[in-house]
Amino acid sequence: MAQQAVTEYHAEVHDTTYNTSTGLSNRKLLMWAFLGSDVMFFGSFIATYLVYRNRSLVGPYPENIVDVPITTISTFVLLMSSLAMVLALHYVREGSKNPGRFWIFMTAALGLVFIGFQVFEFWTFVNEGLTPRTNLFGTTFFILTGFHGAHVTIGVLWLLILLFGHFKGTLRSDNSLDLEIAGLYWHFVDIVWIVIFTVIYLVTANDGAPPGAPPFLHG
Amino acid sequence: MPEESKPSSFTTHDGKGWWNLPKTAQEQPNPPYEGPVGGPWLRQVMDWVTYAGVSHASVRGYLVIAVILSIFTFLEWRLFSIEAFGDSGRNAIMLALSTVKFTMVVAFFMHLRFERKYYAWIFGASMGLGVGVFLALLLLQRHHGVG
Amino acid sequence: MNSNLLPRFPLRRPLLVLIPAVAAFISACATGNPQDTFDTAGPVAEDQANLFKFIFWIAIVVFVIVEGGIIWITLRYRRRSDDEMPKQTHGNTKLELTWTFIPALIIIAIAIPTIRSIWDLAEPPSGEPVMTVEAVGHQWWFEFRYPEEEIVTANELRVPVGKNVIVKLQSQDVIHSFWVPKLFGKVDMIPTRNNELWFRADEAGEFFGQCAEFCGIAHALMRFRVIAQPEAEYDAWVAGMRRAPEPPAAASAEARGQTAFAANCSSCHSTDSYRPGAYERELVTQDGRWTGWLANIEGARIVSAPNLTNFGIRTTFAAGIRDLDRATLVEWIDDPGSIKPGTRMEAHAAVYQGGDGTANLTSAQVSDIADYLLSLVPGEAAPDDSANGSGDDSGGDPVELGQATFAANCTACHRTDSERLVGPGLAGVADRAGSRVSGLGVDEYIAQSIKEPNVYIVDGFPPGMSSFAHLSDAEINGLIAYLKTLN
Amino acid sequence: MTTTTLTIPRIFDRPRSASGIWSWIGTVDHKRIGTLYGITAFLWFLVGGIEALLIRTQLATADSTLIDPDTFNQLFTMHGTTMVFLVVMPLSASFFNWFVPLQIGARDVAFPRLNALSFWLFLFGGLLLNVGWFTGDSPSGGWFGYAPNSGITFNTGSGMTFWAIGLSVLGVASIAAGLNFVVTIFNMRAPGMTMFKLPVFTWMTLITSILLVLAIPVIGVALIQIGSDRLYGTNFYNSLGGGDPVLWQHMFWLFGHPEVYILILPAMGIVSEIIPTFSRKPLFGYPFVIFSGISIAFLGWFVWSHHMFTVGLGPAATSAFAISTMAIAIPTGVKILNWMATMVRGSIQINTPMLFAISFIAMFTIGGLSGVMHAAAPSDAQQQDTYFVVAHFHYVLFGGSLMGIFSGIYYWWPKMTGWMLNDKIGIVMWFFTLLGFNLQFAPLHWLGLDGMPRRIFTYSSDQGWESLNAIASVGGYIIALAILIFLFNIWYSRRNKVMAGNDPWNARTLEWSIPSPPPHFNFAEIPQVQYRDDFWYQKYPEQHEEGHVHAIAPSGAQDDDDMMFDPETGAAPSGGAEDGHHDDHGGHGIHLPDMSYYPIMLAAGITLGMGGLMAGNWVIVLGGVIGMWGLIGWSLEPVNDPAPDVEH
Repeated sequence: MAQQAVTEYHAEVHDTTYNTSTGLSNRKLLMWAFLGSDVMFFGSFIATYLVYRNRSLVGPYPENIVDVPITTISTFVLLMSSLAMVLALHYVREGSKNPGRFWIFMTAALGLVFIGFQVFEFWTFVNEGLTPRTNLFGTTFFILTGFHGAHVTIGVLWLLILLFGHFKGTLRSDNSLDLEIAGLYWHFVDIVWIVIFTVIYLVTANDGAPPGAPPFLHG
Repeated sequence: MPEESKPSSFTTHDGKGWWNLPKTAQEQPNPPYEGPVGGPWLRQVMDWVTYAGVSHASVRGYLVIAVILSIFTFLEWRLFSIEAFGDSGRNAIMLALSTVKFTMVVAFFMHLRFERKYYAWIFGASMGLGVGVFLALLLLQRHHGVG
Repeated sequence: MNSNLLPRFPLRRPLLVLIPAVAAFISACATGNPQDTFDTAGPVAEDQANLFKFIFWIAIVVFVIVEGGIIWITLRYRRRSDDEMPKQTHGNTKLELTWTFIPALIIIAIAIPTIRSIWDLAEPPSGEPVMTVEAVGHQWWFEFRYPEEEIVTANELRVPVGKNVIVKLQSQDVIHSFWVPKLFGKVDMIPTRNNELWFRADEAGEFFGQCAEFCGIAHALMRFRVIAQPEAEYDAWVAGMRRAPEPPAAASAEARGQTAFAANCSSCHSTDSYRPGAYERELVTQDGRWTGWLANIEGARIVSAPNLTNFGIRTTFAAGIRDLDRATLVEWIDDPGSIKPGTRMEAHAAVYQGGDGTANLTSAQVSDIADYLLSLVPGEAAPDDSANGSGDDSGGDPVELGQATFAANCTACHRTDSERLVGPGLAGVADRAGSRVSGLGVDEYIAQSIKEPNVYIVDGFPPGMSSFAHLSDAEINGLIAYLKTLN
Repeated sequence: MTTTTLTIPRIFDRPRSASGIWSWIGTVDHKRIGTLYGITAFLWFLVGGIEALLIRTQLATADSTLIDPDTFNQLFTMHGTTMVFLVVMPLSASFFNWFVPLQIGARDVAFPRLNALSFWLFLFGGLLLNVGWFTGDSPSGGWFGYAPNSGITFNTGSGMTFWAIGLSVLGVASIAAGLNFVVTIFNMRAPGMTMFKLPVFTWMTLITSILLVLAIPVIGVALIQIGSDRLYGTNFYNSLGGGDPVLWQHMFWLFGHPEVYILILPAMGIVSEIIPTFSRKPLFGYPFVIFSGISIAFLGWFVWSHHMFTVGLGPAATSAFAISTMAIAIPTGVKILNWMATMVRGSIQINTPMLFAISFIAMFTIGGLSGVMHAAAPSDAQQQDTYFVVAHFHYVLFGGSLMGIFSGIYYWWPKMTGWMLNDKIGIVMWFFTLLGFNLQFAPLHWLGLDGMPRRIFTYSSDQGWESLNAIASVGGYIIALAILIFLFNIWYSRRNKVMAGNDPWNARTLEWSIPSPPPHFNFAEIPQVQYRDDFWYQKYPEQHEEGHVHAIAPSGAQDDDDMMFDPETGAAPSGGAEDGHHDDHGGHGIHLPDMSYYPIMLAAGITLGMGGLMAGNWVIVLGGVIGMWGLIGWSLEPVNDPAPDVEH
């Protein structure tokens, strides 16, 4: 088995070496550099959220409306879509047609389910009186999660286009780099959500009215 | 850097597109990345999880990672409602758990564990800079003591 | 580097002359202009200027070495023949490390006094007496409040010489910056934040200040003065600000001006903050004017405005951009926008609406108002607890007394028709008052609203009115009688 | 292996014109894009310059009523925004585009179509920013846009919204360009060119690009926030809703300070090329210069609050930022001393580019010294928001960046056009630039110390500021004269062409080893690099301390008749370099990316989509349709058409 692994290693490395100064693919390097840029993008939004934590002048405050269990489920869904993504890449690389298609589809589908959760959450919040204009929590919450949702949406569209390409035969094992790059983006969206889930839901979900602000009354 | 090739042979373009550089010693792949943390026991674990030396993990490896991620998410949910930790204790636990999740996704699903170190440098440096800068910002804002 | 080259330095002699020349030039820098940062009059500005001068001298040395070096190198090593080929030196690690460390040492030399100065200036020296004033930035004027003396004034901050003054900085709208170059460097006035600075004026004088943070259209015209006076003069000013001006003689220009002012200006400008309790009331009213403006920016007819109590003793007006004289004041009242573009007075006050931006007043009225304003100087009378001569209480028509009391106390927030200012228009109040609170009749309800205004709040109005319980019974009864006549 | 490509119906054919306007609209050639950047940015430079002249005219006398305050606010807002985002950054980008691929021995950047997209977004974003001059409602909240003054409550016009949207579009352009150059410099270097053999200009481009990629997202988020405050009534910087105006300042300067280095590092790279060339010596202490560039870029992230010393950070934070700010002076000083040491014992040729480069060092030093004065927070309390600051950053941005850029224009002009700019006229221009610049900005130091605040549309005569302001305004007109001389020089030199040849300056880097202007494919053969300043040691092998170099000519194309150019038109040889994907010229088999309309379509789509936030929903829909069309077309369009063999 060890012997086999070594052979596989050489094959893999050969496959993924490009005629560039570093031997790295231009496009993959681009995607990683873009993710570095996106770190600063989400970092700014998350920092804004944390700066404005506990500074809303009126309710609803997080403790009034944030629902941790439901979001745990949607977090799990997004994590599983990441698993589907690596499996999709694995099978597409391997050249297994149907498993490849299935897992690309699953990734996109789980992404859609996640968006569904988010739409449901937004709808609930608006019904309970929290809009982006209501207070600082609403402003920062909707913009942060909204932009994450936009990233997921773009990812879903990208995956669907790749799925279409897989049916058409333009996505094959020899250019699985296309899928790998989409995968990097998808996983990045996942890890951003891990951070957002922690920050908004696990750390600040119990925040109530700051001193001096009126309590929020349901109803 | 790899040893420079002899200047005697001036390589011509191989005709495969403008982005392809001529074949020289430059394009030899860097040594495969040996992981962010060393130690033989860890390498054994990694070998088991990933068939060390491959450019990505196995299906089994991915499944193991996914199970761990799920367990951590479940733990987060369960621990969240325990009052006994207090606010700061709970926050510390949550941050620790999600750091592990974050690292696992980056290392395994995003293959950073198996990739050339360039990628890890790019991403790690951006993360480091972002965390540093925004922590400084949060500290400054806390100092202002508004709210 | 190349120390053996220095003796051959061709510009050595001119340079030796240059250094004292530069020094003379720099010392001539203190121009004595009104906002000169070198011509300091207090410890804060002096410290800041000294730190600057210290760094400046280091910078001059570096400047002379680098610039002289550049010129010298360029001349010395200019190409003399086309085929000369200098030695290809790639660097010298020792040399480079040296000139990494030398700047580092210079920086440390600069950093130490800087850090010391930062901490020294953070707070006034402990153990010395301090007084506190509040400065509020508005677009585009400064409001000054003396919480201990209960004085509100605008655009002229009077302080005693030699006393440490803590200024608490607030802003009602956008970010302004509070700066009197001869006394202290600037600190921003930021809404939602409470900054403060301290300063001391060591000599008497009038010091120019100016808003230093871009704050909109009239940013350039947002100036003010700090007037430092010997303790006794300052105390006299404080006492004066607690005294009412002499009431104008009947049928005089001032009296006509007072009427015109009450009708057209008094909903934004208070002139009576010498009264006890007026300080808190002015703060509440000012906030009310401001929030009212915010709630309806397009249509607002009231906006926060400078307090004009004892206006006649000011030396400047219009945020320190004009000396106070009658001709300029007339011009200002008639068309403020021509002196200060963008001013909120012209944009919002009812009296400027509907025409070309000039006041809807006859020139005689404008002139009367100017006369009235200039007549607002502290009178001889001791501080008087009641409004408009409590001696008149016993006799006279209660409605007349009520009307006078209303003009003096209420017009800042209430109109006599049905239009809302800060508070509701009071036309027809008698018809409404009886049904507001069960168990209270018309008179009782109005009396309660005057004495304890926040017990019952009509929907849609801010709980902003302060108590007028200090009015005499006769005045309150007069008010009630007067209000009942409004329809 | 053959590739199956999706065939999609084409509405219009792939562009093929080698000349005329369509050849520019569809171009993906890095040199043409560089030219587009340069011309566009220069036009904005004229616009920004006229704005500056109006400002100086207004301030020349006390109590001037020439310009009303609102217009004045629009003028200084747009002057700042234009000069930073539409002039200095894209002029640098013009040099990046032109010379990074040439210096590293590449045929194009890594992503040619992305490169075109960056340019079009820059152009359209700039137009969005300037829409206000036609609607009469330009941005008037300052280029720094401090909230809440820039919020909808206090700035009710549409100007600041267009400002936020326009800058966002420019931000996308900058990030795309930054990513492109990061990848290009990492991945497209000629064989043998290790990172520490890169020309310094390329190094500074790399550092600048990394800063762009990391800093622009921060301002992007801030712009989204203030834009949504203005458009949708959110509370980010609305103090009534609890928003904190100081957070805007943090976000703005978190971007803004790295931005300062984005503006200056390219100029530092340019003079690091020019000074060695005209001193005939290698750059003194190359690694020190590189590492000081890197440390400037890194430290630049942790000094932002020195722009905010007056907001009341408290003494601890103020001390920390004072020290970190001063620390930046160290690597900067190292660079200056290294440039000087390069000139020492050199053979300094005095000509226009060198004079500009030397002026860069001299003027930038002054700006650096006044920068250290700002780092001292207590004395900065007197200087913040005064004309002293205006003087400081104009010494850095004009005396630094623009001097460096003009030096670069004179230096690289022959490479870009094939003919020389007249040196005598150039020296006259340099003289007037330096004179006018110092007359214009040196007095501002004194004005600032004399208490004159920035951004005031007038000042009264009792302040004593008239004479210095008058001198400054005269200086402004002299600068304008210098720019006119520059335009005259172009016209004159074009009429009396002196052809440049490959290497008019006896320069050191690879771009001088190929014809001027360079052929479409840059290098007929990708050079093999052995040393830093490789081209120099090919010319002077005996100069290398190791005493040997490879004996191969830098480019085989030089002596090849087939590769000669028509210098009049700059057109490609008849062999067909323009359609370089044919295999039939010179046997080199060079595949270059084909032209494409999709970048401009996508850029138009993005711009319309964002501009539609102001103009109306139908514009958003229109932009969406055009953008999606561009994006899908782009994805399905092969880089080379007809599809060549791809990588495997």
